[in-house]
Amino acid sequence: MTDTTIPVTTRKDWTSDQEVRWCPGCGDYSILAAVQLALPDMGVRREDVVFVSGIGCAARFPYYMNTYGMHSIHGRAPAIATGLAMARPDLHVFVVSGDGDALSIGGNHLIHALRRNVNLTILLFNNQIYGLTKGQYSPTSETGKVTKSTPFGSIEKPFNPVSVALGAEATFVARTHDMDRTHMIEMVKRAHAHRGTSIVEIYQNCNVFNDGAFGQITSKQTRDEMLIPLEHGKPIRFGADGRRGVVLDAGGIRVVDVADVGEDALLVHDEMAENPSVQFMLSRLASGPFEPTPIGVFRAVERPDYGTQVNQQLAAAQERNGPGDLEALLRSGATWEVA
Amino acid sequence: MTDTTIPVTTRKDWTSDQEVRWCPGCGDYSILAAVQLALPDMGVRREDVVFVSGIGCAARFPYYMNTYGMHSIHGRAPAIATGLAMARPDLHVFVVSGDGDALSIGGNHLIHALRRNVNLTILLFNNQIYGLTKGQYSPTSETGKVTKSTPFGSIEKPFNPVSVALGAEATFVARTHDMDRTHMIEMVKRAHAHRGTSIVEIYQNCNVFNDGAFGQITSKQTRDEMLIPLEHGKPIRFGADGRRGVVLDAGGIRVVDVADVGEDALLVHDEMAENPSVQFMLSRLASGPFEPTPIGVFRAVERPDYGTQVNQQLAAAQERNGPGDLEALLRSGATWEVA
Amino acid sequence: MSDTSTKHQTETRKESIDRVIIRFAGDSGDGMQLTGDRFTSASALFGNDLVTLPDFPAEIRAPAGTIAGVSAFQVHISDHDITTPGDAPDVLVAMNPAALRSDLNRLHPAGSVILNVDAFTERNLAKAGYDADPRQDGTLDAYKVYEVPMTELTKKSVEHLGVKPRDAERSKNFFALGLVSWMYTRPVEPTLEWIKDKFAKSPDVIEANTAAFKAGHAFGETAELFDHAYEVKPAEKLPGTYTNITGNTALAWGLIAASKLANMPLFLGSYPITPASDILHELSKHKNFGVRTLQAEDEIAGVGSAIGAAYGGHLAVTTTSGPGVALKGEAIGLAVSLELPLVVVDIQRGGPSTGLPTKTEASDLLMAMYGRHGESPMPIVAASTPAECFDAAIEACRIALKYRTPVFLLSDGYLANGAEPWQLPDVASLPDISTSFATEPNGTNAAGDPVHHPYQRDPETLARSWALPGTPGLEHRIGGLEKADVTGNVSYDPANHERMVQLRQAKLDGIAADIPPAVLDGDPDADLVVIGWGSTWGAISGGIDRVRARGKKVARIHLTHLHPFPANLGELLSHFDRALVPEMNLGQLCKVLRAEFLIDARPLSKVRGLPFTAPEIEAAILDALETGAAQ
Amino acid sequence: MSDTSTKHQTETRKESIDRVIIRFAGDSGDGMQLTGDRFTSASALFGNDLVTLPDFPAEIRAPAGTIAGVSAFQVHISDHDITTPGDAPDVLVAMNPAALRSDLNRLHPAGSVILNVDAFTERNLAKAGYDADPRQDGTLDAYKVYEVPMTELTKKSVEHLGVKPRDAERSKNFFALGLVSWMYTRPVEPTLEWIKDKFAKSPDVIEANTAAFKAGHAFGETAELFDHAYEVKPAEKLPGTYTNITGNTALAWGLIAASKLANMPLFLGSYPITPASDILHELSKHKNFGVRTLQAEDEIAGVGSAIGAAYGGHLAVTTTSGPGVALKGEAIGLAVSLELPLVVVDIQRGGPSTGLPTKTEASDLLMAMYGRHGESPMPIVAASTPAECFDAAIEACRIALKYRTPVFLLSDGYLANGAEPWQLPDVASLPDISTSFATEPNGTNAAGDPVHHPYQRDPETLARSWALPGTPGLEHRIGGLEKADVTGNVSYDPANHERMVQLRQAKLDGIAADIPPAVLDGDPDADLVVIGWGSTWGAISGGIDRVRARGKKVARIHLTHLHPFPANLGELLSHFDRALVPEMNLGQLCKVLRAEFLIDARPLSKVRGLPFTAPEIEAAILDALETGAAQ
Ligand SMILES: Cc1ncc(C[n+]2csc(CCOP(=O)(O)OP(=O)(O)O)c2C)c(N)n1
Ligand SMILES: Cc1ncc(C[n+]2csc(CCOP(=O)(O)OP(=O)(O)O)c2C)c(N)n1
Ligand code: SF4
Ligand code: SF4
Ligand SMILES: [Mg+2]
Ligand SMILES: [Mg+2]
Repeated sequence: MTDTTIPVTTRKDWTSDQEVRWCPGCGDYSILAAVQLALPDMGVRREDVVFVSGIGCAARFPYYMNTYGMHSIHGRAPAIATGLAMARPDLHVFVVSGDGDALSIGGNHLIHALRRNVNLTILLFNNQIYGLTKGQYSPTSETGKVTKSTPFGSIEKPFNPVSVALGAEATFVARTHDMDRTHMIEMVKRAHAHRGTSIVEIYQNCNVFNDGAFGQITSKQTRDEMLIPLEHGKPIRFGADGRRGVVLDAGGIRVVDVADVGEDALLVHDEMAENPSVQFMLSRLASGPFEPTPIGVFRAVERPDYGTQVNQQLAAAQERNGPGDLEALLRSGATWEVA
Repeated sequence: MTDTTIPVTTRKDWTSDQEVRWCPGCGDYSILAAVQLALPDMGVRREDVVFVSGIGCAARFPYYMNTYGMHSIHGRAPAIATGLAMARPDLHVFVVSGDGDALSIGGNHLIHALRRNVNLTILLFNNQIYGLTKGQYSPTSETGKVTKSTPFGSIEKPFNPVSVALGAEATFVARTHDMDRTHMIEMVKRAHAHRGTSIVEIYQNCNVFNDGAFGQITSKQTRDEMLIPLEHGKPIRFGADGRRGVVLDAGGIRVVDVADVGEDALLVHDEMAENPSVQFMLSRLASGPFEPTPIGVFRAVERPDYGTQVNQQLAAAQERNGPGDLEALLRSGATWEVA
Repeated sequence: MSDTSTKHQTETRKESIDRVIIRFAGDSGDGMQLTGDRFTSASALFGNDLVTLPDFPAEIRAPAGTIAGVSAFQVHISDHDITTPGDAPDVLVAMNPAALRSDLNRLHPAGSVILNVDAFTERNLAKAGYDADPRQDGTLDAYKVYEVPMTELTKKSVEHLGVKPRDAERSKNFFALGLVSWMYTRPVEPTLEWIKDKFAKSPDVIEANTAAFKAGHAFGETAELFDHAYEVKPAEKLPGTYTNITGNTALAWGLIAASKLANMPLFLGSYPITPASDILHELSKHKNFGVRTLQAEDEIAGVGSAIGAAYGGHLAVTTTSGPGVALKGEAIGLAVSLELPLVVVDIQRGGPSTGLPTKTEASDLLMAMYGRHGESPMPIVAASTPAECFDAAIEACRIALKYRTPVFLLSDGYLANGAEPWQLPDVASLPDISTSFATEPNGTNAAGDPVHHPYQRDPETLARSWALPGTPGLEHRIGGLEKADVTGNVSYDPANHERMVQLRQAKLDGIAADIPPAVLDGDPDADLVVIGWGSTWGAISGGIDRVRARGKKVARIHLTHLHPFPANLGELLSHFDRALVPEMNLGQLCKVLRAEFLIDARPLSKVRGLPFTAPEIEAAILDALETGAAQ
Repeated sequence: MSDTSTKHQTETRKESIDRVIIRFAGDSGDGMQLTGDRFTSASALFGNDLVTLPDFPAEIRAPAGTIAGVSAFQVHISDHDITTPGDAPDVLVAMNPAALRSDLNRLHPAGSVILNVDAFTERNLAKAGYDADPRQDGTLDAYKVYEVPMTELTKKSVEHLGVKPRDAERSKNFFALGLVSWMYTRPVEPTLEWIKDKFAKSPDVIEANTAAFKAGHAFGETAELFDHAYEVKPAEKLPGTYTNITGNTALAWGLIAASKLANMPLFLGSYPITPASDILHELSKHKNFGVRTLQAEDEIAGVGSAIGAAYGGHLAVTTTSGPGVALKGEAIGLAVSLELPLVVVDIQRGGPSTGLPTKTEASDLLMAMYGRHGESPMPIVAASTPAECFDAAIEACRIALKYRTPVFLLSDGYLANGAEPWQLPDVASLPDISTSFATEPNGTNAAGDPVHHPYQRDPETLARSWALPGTPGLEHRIGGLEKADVTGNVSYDPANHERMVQLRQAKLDGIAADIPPAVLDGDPDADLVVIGWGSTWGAISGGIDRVRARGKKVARIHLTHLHPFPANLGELLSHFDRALVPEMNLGQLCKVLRAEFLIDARPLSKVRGLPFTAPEIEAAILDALETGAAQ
């Protein structure tokens, strides 16, 4: 929509009249709040926003947003949203998906959306479990996890969603968690501001089937020592008064005590690096949510988005051949007259 | 099969009685030859080898192998092979797949097989085109490619299969090309020797629909200057008498003239590094088959394979509870007698 | 039975009744499924016949106190054979206003309501959408109402254990269980035992729940409220050993049994989906039976991995519900073309699309029959009761292995979660369903060398020859392209294609001679035949009994094999010019019967996410008989 | 027509014939499709009626010289209306031994063979599987044989251009084209023109092909071999402008037309698959019509993206073949539940599984009808001829938009690649199929605020109200869970579910009143009615004509709408107690007709990857009439 002024809104304006139906204490509530609080600052109209989701607890999200929305089928939200964003570049299309929805059944649609750089804002609620189906392990569950479908423990190596996204040519990749509303709001805003596919992994607590999965790194007490905030152009530091930091050298990347190496040796985060290699390295710093883990924007680079390029090709074609003329189309092959 | 001595075989023993049906000049012929020449050295019996494929020109491969084989459906070979390898760890299961089969429709099965580390040897024939369906672009086709389905040029960013695999927790990743039989044979042997999922990207020329896609780097003339051979434990050098090399430092990874930096500054390739970050960096050295491109084994690390772990859990369960007793199972719930 | 419990029972007057339907309803958080389940087991152990109907919301947990959050469990116990979970409950245990509001309309006109009055707060009444308190505004006048302060009494009962009030409240469902157990003189010990090992991990919980249960039991006995208890005597059953079993457990056990009977390892490739997931859960427990389970990345990988395992010589199964089957179509078609044994289990639920995931329906029959491209015929087997899922699973495996074909096994949410007493089969008497694999070449190639021809068929069954990887000298390739008859090599020959299409069809048709004939219940000169399949068995049986009790004639056939039909079905139906086909869909079997036999069968549809009730069937039959007579 | 060509034609004697069937057969590398295609266009331009049948192998290119590598193109040209590509070719142009071997059996007993003798080498004979040279061993005695050294003559003809022999050989198909063009006095200029722009990029190729073509033409005229040429006069056709068109092109153009007529942008989400890919190719060319095409990562993403585009207000289409439909089932079910317009195009091919990808079949009808879980009814439209794909596409879009429903549009490999002359429609006369979107609230929510109720329905069509994202004040959510009638909010209410299931069915049933009635061709008191659908139209027409020519009575109905059926079909069929249903499957429509109308319809099946021929239909009808009489 070509815009006059955007009406001022508050969280209430973005809240639908449907009762929220998650388990009491579910992390999804705080994510919902963060998104509803972020939207008023995004300069968008309610009618131009669409939330598309698959199936899962996370996927109930659209019902609670007073916007357009589609609760589709398991794993297909990125594909459906791709069609919508191609058809309607004027809209702001969000995808809400769980770790199973996005990375198990929906993995292929996700990586292709990232590759194509469709203009979507993908929120991946990662609770490392299948919530809606009552507690089977997911592609992000840690090896050894005992669940209904793995009574003797999972033998699968989990995906690292940030690594997967970077390996799939993503242009915007970020990570946040459900215990830090301010950070969530910032990440959601930045993701939306990015033109192209943006994906935000949100660590989310499923207090019924996987309680405390991220407790070691997201709790108020541990957070400072366990979360590594990434800020573009800044040396990567964390811990009490930046005690610790990250360095990159011929030996690769690792966490150090700043005292040992000196500030200048620290890696300066470059989210805009065209080559995703260093960002990928950062995604490998932690082997799970029990080691110091980077959060924030890993990558944010400009690349023409899919819908815009489609429109450019359409415009160019009309430039060349004028708007389609049906009569002429039918006669474009060899024709003959019968009198 | 617990083995006595493996019979000595030649290429002929691995050749089926079916006429090979690829276009004259297709790169698939040389890959077929390489595989048939490699097998005699692998110490396997024909009856213990299975080739599973999806659909595509590449996927016709199993018909030409005098082994067990299944020409399945488009994109599903990794899933089918996963079931076979789980059920029959005694077999040597190969998957043959094209770039569309493996990375378009089959992308999700591929990354999950890699993550699970199922004991499979995956040969990805990458000709950057859909051959069998007569020339549409594929997920590895370069941006701007004009094909039947993109008359005005593709607007999609291609996947880098090696990056995708490394982002998906692969334990063995290699690259070779159809113009170098010796190298192909070596890579196929190494991939088979690896326990777990191994994937070999094979640059393959489709002389009918995408002729010369890799000519700039694989032709006898250009090869030396354009291919960067990776060898474990060796400094990464290439070009006429190793003129050029690769360095990694705080600035990231790049190609240099050895003269400028000195031999010792060169990056020593470590295919066994647990952390795939540097290997990922190598996968990003070339943005396409027109820049100096690494070939060889990017990554080869040990991780228990899926089928073996499944068997361990089965064995452990039998240890604990003895072999399954049906009678006992039926009575495992509360029971009562009626006289 | 322990002294205490017998003591209780001797002290109070007991009225004997032949059957009772009890519905436990509360908030998803109140543990109603557990309570109902436990009451059921106790009744089973006591020897009653019973049928259950769990009824829970799709949400993991909707907001506490709302209608959407109500979770209920209905159980029908009886001293004689019964076939349905019952129509109108005699007793409704309502743990909060929402439960009362959502379920009161089901209650029998002369029914009783047991309320946890502590939950009837302003707030809860509002959440349930009550403007006025139903206890005052006459809503309940028609019923016998028992107001019990369950929460308070529970808290008191555990005080001495030092349990925090918040936790204490959690035990209130055990108070209710204790109360109802007393009312219907259920044995006490087994439940106390069960509490012990169910909560073995946390001793305090054991103590609390035990205390609450005993308190509830004592309350019934001592409170003036209840003038007496009821007794439902054990049902007359064939002698033998019984266990109480749900359809999904029976189905899982049936698959394990089949793998034993076929002497092949069992492989399950599956992706979780309600209401099928529990089969995956159950099978993944039994690794000591050599069962391999893969939670695949999606349904297609689930069936794909099963096809791979089948090719490797395992008894391969994939389990799912409607949406999953809709995804597996192409891969199942591959199995049809490869002619590999595969069992595809569809636990049907309410559709279309995501529909009503936790409610029952039987609307996937035509998809099972026709949901693939090209001519790809598949056998279909459907279970009729929870316990029968065991036999149906074995039968599906038998057909798959003997005929080298994928087979559909249909169940539904009602059978999956519903339970009934099951007389354990004599394991020794179960059929041998083992098959044979090729070990020697069965043909020669162009060069005249001995080779394996994978599509050489058994002249009788038309099953193809099956050689497993690892067998020396039988190396061969199969695939989804059309295959030359016998050799299995790729063939584009028109005549060969037609021959193969016909062979695949003929193989399926031939199965009709290898399955039990359809059984006609009731005399052939009845005016009407009722034809059913799947979980409608119970309701139809009940309906038929009622109609016959009125001295009316009606015949009935219940089908387990839906494709092909039993060889004698056409003959049986030829005796009737009118047929009624009750289905939990818009008339799918009905369509097939009309096409196959040109009989004017009429559908009786129910698509409400709930099973038929006997009265519904009765009414429809009577109606059909009248209109018939009128004709 | 240019002087030269007229000159040629006046010089030699010409025999007029009313029709001829020519089959060009050669190696995949020989460019037979191009040759046949060109001959067809020339004939079309000349005004003949015609029907074509391209027939190529599944391999991209099988080994040169082998049977598997033979690619053929059959064209039937005539001076009167014809409906099939013809039964037995009158002329077989065989560019090598393999071509002769694979196609000779089709040749008319009195047919002629034109051989490229240069290709009849030892090696090629062996490759084709000939032990002896068919030219010597009497194989060809029955036929008129023309032995032409095409390769040599072609080389000579281009020598002066300095073309390398290897390249020169490539032009031999143009020599053959020139020769056959002379034999049937096709105009020369158009072909020379066509060569010019077809190869515009490489002038040498233009020169070479032109030279070869002229040489072939001259050879016919000068060589003693042929005593005279033939002439097939233009067919009597309705006045108007004609073009020669294949089914896939017509279908693609029909979709573009529909988007104009609906005044909505066209969106195609598709994944390449034979024989549907050409629709994607064609549509991706016409971006200036505002057509958006996405080559998705798989079929599910193809239909998924289309559903997304439909939600955004585009005319959404997904194209595929059987295997793709088998994958799209779940997503299509979502569209049924969302009640969004969507056209699903299935270009059927030989199944099951990968089957015969390049051969035709019509065995997806029952999948289209029932291939989804739950009760998810969908309209089905099927095209009968290549040109009719244009109208069928518009009709499918009309129904989809008007009723807010996914619609199946069925075509097949024969229609897709086959061509016929098409009288261009008057664009102005095409129907307006535009629909309307909600702009104002149509209800109020619990709070009494004005809102959009997406499931409020038009009382007549039962189509739901459709509000597009971007419309202020109409924000709403829809999904695959069962929806409350009118409001569209999630609802688990049993009665609501049943109502919604019935509403979706009623909406479909209602379409019957909005489609053209079925037309009965032939008198109702005929002994037999032949019922067909899809591409069997041509063969059935031919067969019926032949039967009537024998003075026998037979009625015929050809269906374009298969779900629902036209409202009058039952009445029409009631006049017949016997019906014959020719289908390129095992009797799928036949099943549905039997179930729906309890009529004893019998299938006539052909599952050979090839269309029916008129004589096959004729024979079956005569047989049916006799057996009927015998009864
Ligand atoms: C095609 C299909 N397959 C399976 C399911 C069952 N199902 C629903 S949600 C879900 C996974 C939920 O996990 P996740 O995506 O992580 O979301 P969460 O509930 O944890 O938020 C599954 C397997 C389905 N609804 N549809
Ligand atoms: C389900 C399904 N979708 C689509 C197709 C059509 N199809 C066959 S092969 C292929 C892609 C071939 O490309 P690639 O995988 O790169 O193999 P190549 O032919 O290039 O070796 C496609 C789209 C199919 N056979 N099945
Ligand atoms: S199951 Fe877990 S994720 Fe789902 S709503 Fe409950 S707490 Fe949240
Ligand atoms: S189309 Fe290309 S890939 Fe396929 S066989 Fe021909 S040359 Fe090879
Ligand atoms: Mg999850
Ligand atoms: Mg390819």
